[in-house]
This record gives sequence, structure tokens and C-alpha cells, in this order.
Amino acid sequence: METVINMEALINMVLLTLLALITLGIIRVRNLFAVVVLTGAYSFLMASVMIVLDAVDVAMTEASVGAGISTVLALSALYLTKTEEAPPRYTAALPLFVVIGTGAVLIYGTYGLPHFGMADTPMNTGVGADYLARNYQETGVPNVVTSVLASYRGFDTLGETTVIFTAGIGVLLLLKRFRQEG
Amino acid sequence: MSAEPLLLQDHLPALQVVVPLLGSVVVALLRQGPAAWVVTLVCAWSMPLIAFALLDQVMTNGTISYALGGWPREVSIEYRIDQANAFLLVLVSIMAALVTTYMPRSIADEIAPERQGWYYCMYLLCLCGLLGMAITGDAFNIFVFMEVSSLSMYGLIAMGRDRRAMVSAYQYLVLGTLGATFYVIGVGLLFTMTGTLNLYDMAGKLEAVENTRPLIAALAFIGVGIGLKLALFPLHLWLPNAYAFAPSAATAFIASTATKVAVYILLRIVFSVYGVNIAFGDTPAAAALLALAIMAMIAPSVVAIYQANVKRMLAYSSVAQIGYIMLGIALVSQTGLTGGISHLFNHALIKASLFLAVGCMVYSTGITRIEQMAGIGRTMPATMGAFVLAGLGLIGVPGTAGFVSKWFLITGAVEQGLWWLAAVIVFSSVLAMIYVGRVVEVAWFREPSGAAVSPRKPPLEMVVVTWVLALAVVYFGFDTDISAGVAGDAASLLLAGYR
Amino acid sequence: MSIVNEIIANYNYWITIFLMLSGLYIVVAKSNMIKTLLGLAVFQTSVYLLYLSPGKILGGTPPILEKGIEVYSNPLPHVLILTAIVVGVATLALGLALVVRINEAYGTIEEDEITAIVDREDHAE
Amino acid sequence: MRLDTILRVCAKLFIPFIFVFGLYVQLHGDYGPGGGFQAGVIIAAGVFLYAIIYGLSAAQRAVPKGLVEFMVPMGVLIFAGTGIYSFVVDTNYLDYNNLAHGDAVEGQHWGIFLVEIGVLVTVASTMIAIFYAFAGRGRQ
Repeated sequence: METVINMEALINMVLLTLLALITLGIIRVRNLFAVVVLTGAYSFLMASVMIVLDAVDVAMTEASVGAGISTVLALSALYLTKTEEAPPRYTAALPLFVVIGTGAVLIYGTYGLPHFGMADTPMNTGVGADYLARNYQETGVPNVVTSVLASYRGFDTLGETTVIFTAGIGVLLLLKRFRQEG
Repeated sequence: MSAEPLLLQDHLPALQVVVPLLGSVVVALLRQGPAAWVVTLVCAWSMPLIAFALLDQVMTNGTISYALGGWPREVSIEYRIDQANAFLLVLVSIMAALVTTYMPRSIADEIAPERQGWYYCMYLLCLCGLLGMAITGDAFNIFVFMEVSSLSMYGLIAMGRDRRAMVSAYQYLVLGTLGATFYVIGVGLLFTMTGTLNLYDMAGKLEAVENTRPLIAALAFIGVGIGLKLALFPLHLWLPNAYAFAPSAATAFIASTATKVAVYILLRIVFSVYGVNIAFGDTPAAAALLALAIMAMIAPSVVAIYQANVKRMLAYSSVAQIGYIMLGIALVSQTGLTGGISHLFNHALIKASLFLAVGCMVYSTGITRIEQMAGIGRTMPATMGAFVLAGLGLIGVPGTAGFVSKWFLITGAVEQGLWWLAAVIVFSSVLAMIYVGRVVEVAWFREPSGAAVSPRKPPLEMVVVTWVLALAVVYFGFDTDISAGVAGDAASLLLAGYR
Repeated sequence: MSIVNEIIANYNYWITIFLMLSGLYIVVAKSNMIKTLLGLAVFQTSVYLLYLSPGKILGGTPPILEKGIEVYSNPLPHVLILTAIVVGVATLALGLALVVRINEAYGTIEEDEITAIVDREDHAE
Repeated sequence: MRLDTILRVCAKLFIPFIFVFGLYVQLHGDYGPGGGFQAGVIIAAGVFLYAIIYGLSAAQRAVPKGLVEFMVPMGVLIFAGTGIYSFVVDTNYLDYNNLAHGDAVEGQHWGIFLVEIGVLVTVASTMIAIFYAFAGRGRQ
């Protein structure tokens, strides 16, 4: 088969490379304010990758949550704490061990995964295809992500709402000031 | 609208999770400590009723499948209940009901009044998450409810009086999130290879892709991820401080339920989805698990002996007990697995009873160090009596629940000709005898001093609940129908797998 | 040309692995708690790619049904990752709240300094 | 911040559009990308912007704390309550097929609409509550 360098695949690769570069910055930079800004940029790039991967709903969420809410929260936390990371003190033996071990299993594991962009993989012929086939006549909603999210797998979404509820109550429990505490 | 009355017994699986969720909503709206407790109590006591009804249905009619959203199983989230998780639901529900009965004055003592309402809310959410994990038959739904339970647990732990509680909650948050993310990576690999998230369907499709690398990697990721959640040695680092500094009632609840549910998830994925042949035939999982289990039985027990804080000592003991449960899994036999699952049940009773007894002591005296406990057995005989009884169960003295499960484990080891393993189990029990004995010696055979001289009288409900559990430890030492019997059924069901 | 094919076929997985390991490295190696939490976020975000990449079908469109379009990318990973993003931000919010409280209690957000203080407290107990 | 006229005027101009966009994302979720979660985050972001430019106390006069804390559980109640209503019309939990007197597609529309509102309410109010909690904490 002749190699066709697909435009989609190319954009995808360029964006992914940028993503990797930003991550290096996040590791190395010690000014936490800069790190937060970098993670915001990371999220926007991630959102762009998601658009290329046809996950428009997810991209919208990642842009508003990852680059928006997370950044605001991290900046609020920085305001209440400190903005400079202390220089490292101890050797990196354990971290390297953990990273190399995990990396080895990941490389081993992903090697057998289906190639990028293929339609005839178990994942793309499995339940995902079922949703595409049955969705419109059963729910009448054109956006399959919405109908799967709210109806077919609605209970996951209830769980997700509960997660947000839990985090909200947890943060209030930790941070809310009451009158008698001054 | 249908004219006939609602037939709620058909919807018990959903209610098992939705009732505590709605309870938490009501509690969050009420916000008042005492009223919140009443709502929590009603929800918590309705849980065992539902769980027993489900267990009964499973025992008479076999596996229950409940499709949320009413869609066919393949495209919806399915609740799938068989002996194994019905048993777990009963365990978690009963623990929740008892701890809720115990908790109001202990909470009032440790948590500022204006925060109590939200604290009960977090407690109910934690219960909801744990039950949701136990009941579901969907790999991703497990993750969602795992996060509900974990996030609420971080909150519950952080509210301890000591400032170290917040540090331990943070450490648990980091390690717990790593664990959950590892689990998600594993599920992602499985999903990519099978195209489904339903555990039952996944099991059916795994055979076609047996011996592929992503499958093995997925097992490793899920194993490490859940290993972090259930505090398998040496991934237990978050546990000792979390248990030591959380409010007493929260410690008792978390210690007796959270790690147990995580064990169940591991069992479900390894045995039901992968099946014995793939999980243990194609990989060195059994040998690795055996090595970890032996380390977990010995090392934390030794560390426990040197602890000054009684709650942290019990926490290290919990890590050791996880080792016994893992040993039962690593034996991959009917007897071994029965031992592991019944130890899961028995240890929940024993550890809850011990932590609740310590909670009574903390309420009455504020003591947490073993040294300060001198003579407290004489001034608080009721509380410390329960502690001794449950402590005997922890050691595994004949006539207690701990003996039954250890007996199964030893038999399982001997069946496979592993006599040395039986010796390791006995040795670990000797270590347990030392650390429990040390507390008993200080508490009963020394003259009371300091805060131990004149303790405040602990509330009746706290002592009663502690004793109910302590007596249960003895009761299940004789009546093995419920614990070992149901555990045996669950074990054979798990060993058979979904295929 | 098969090398180019090979690269295109696996590039997403390589970057995913790189991002995962970077996130993991930050979490394990960095002592600063806020940095750790941001690393945790990177680690969680990288998992999104692991789910979304195999669901993409080259030449496909987003799974919003329209007349005349035949090939759609797989919608199910999108739904799962939406949930995962929510879980990620929930964890981050709770984690940051804890860090703020720890900073108030200990006056630092460097984990090794706090561990040293905690150890002293354990011994003094 | 008081003197920064450009910021204040721009914010006044922008914020209504942010809310309208949020509602659009909410209601258009069936046909395009978006839904309760994204809409909730966008609406919360509008409140954040207002709080950042006009100050926390001004934001809390417009969107009071008590209301926000009341809405956090309400969203979950709307969502979980929809599921309970499924019992009343004799179906499984969160089954929407019977919600509109037996017309399954219509029922699904109603179900998805209600559930998305539940998500919107909880997400928007929780995000605002978390922001208030952080912003109200103050340096020590």
C-alpha cells in the first residue's frame, strides 16, 4: 500500500509534539506562576488535539475546565500560598525507578494496540458503533455524545455530578470561614 | 400513571446506591448537625435491609441483572449482583449502619458544630461511592464511584483534630488519584482491545485477544492501581497516618469498608473478567502476589510492634491483614479464596470493633498513645473489655472469627504442600499477639495515671455498638455458616469466572 | 516508506506515554505540593489521549449525526473522557484546598519540609 | 481596580454575552457540542469575571453565597429525582422512555433535558462555591 501522509494525521502529530514540549517546560520551570500559565497552554493545546481527534464536546470541556477553571483555582491557591518552588534536595532514584518501570509496562502494552485512525478495530466496531447505529431512532438526538452521556450511560453522568458535588462540599468543609472562627 | 402500588423490590439494586445519594443531598440542604445525623441514620439503616433482600434474591433466584436507563445490557450501565458482591454489600451496609449509630457524640466531640452537617454529607457520599463500586458491573462506572468514595474520604480524613490529618489526607489524595488513574489506564487498554466496558461482555471478548500484550499490561496497571487503593504492601504508605489522624468514627468506617471494596474490585477483574487461566496461567501474577502477601503479613506487623500511637498501630495491623487476604487470592484455590474472602469479612468486624473501642477511649480521655493508656482497663473496663475480645480475634485465637479465616488459609496452604507458608501465617499471628498483648499489658496490668485515672463516661450507644461488634467477632468464631459459608459460595463463583 | 507509516500509526501512543511519564515524574519527584497537583493533572490528562486516539477514525467526523455523512469517530471514549475531566478538576480543587489549609497550618507547601515537621511531631507525641 | 474603567466597561459588555452563550451551549447540546457541564462552567466563569473585576463582595451581592450553597445539592436532586420519577412511570432507574406518556423519543428528550439541567445547576453552583471559598479565605 502506498503511503499517504494524511493531513489530519499530520496536524495531529504537530500538535502532539508541541504538547510534549510544553510538558518539558512544566517539569523544568520552578516559578509556579509560570507553571500554571504553562498548564493553561497545555490544556488549550490538548483541546486542539481533541478537535483533530473529532472529540468536539471533550475539546470544549477541556478548554473551559483545564484552561479556565483549573487555572483560576491554581492561581487562587498560589495567591494563598507561595509562588516559588524550592530547589530539589534529594536524589531522584525512586522517581526514576517508578517512571522507568511504568514506562516499560506502557511501551510493552501499547505496542499491541490497534494502529491510529483505523475503523476496523474492536473498539470502533464494538459498543461505540452500536450507539451510532441505534441512537437516532431511539432518542432523536443528533449529537450522539449527548445521548450517550445523558441517557445510555446516564448513570455515569449522575456519578460525575456527584463527584462535583462531593468536591464542592469537601472544599467548603476545608476552606469556608465561619463567624466564630474570625 | 400506573394505578398499582410501586413495586420497589424490582428496583432495589438502584435504591442501594441512590438512597444514600439522596440522603446526602437532604443532609447538604439541612446543614444542621443533629438533623443531619437523623437523616444519615435512616439512610444507613435502610442499607442493610436492601442488601439482605438482595442477598436473599441472589440466593434463591441467582444473579440479578439491573439495567440502568432500561437499555439492553450491552449499551447501558448494568448492575450485576451475585453472591460475591451481595455479600460485600451486606458487609458494607452493616458497618455503615453500626458506625452511624455510634458516631453522633464522637463527631460532636471532634468536629466543629457548623461543619457537622457537611461532615455527615461526606460520610453518606462515601457510603454511596463504596456501594456503587461494589454493585456495578461496568468497568468505567467503578472508576466514577471510586472517585466519589475517595474524594469524600479525603474530606473525612482531613477533618481530624490534629494538623497532621490534613497532610495525611493530601498524601492519600495524591496516591489515591495515582491509583485511580492507573486503574483507568488499565481499563482503557481493555476497552481498546474488547470494545466494551461491561465486565461480563468484556470477559466474553477477552478470549479472542488472549496472549496479547495490552491485556497483560492492563492487568499490571489495574493490579498496581487497585493495590494503591487497598494499601497492598509496599503501596500502603498513605494508610497508617490517614487512619491515625482521621476522626475516630471515620477511621472505623474506612478501615472496615474501603479497603475491602477495593479487594473485591481486584477479585472481580482478576477472576471474573480475566479468569484464572489468563490471569494466573499466562502471567507470573500468582507468584508475585504470593511474595507481596508474605511481605505484607510480616513487615507491617513488625512495624506495628514499635508504634507509640494506638491508632497507627492498628493501621499497620490493617496493612498486615490485607496481606492475609492477598495470600488467599494468591493460593488460587477454593479453600484459599474462601479463607481470603472470609478474612475480609472477619477483619472488617475485628478492626471496626478495635477502632471503635479506641474511639470511646479518645472520647473519654483524649488519649492516643499506648504509654498513656496505663491502667485504663481498670477505669474503663467496658470499653477495654471489647478491645481485648476483638484483639483476640485479631490474633486468631480459637473461638473467634479470626481463627476461622486463618484456619482456611492454613488449610489452603497445606493443600498445596506449602508447609512453610502455614508457618509464616502462624509467625505473623505471633507478631499480632505481641502488639495486641503490649496494649493489653499496659491497659490492664499497670496502675492508672494521668488522664486514664478519671475518664469521662462514654455514651451508651458508643459502648453498645463496640460490644455488638466484639461479640460478633466471637459469634462468627462458632457460627461459620454466614461468613465462611457465603464466602465459600462467592469463592467458587469467582473461580468459575464469567466465562 | 513503511517507517513513516509506522510512525503515524503509533505517534499518538508515544506522546501519550511521554506525557504520562512526565506527569508521573512530577508527582513522584517534586516536593512542592502545588507542582505535584499540577503534575497529577498532566498525568490524568495524558490518559485522555489513550482513550481518544484509538477512537479516531481517519476521514471520520465528530459523532454529530448529519445527512450524507457515513463515517463518524467513536463517541463512547468522548463520553468517558468528559467524565474523567470532571473527576480531574474535582480532585484538583480538593487538593488545592488541602494545600491552602496545610500552608496555613505549617507555613510551607514543600512536602519534604512538612514531612520533617510531621516526623518531629510523631516523636514528640 | 476601581479606576480601571476600560476593564469595568468591557466586563459589563461581555458578561451578558457569556451568560447567553452559556445558555446556548446548554440548550443546543442536543444538536452540537455542549451540554450541562460545559454550560455550567461557562456560566461560572462569567461570575468569576465579575468577581475579579468588581470585587468578591459585589459578586456575592449579585449571586449570594447562601443561594450558591443551596443550589449545589439541588442539581444532584434534579438529576437523581428524574431517576426516581422513572420508578413512578414503572421503568428502571433513569429510563426516560415512559416520561412522555409512552412516546419514547419524546420521553428521551424530556429526560435528557431535565438531567442536563441538573448537571448545569450543580456544576455552575459548585464552581462558584469553590471560587468563593478560595477567594474568601484570605491570606493569613
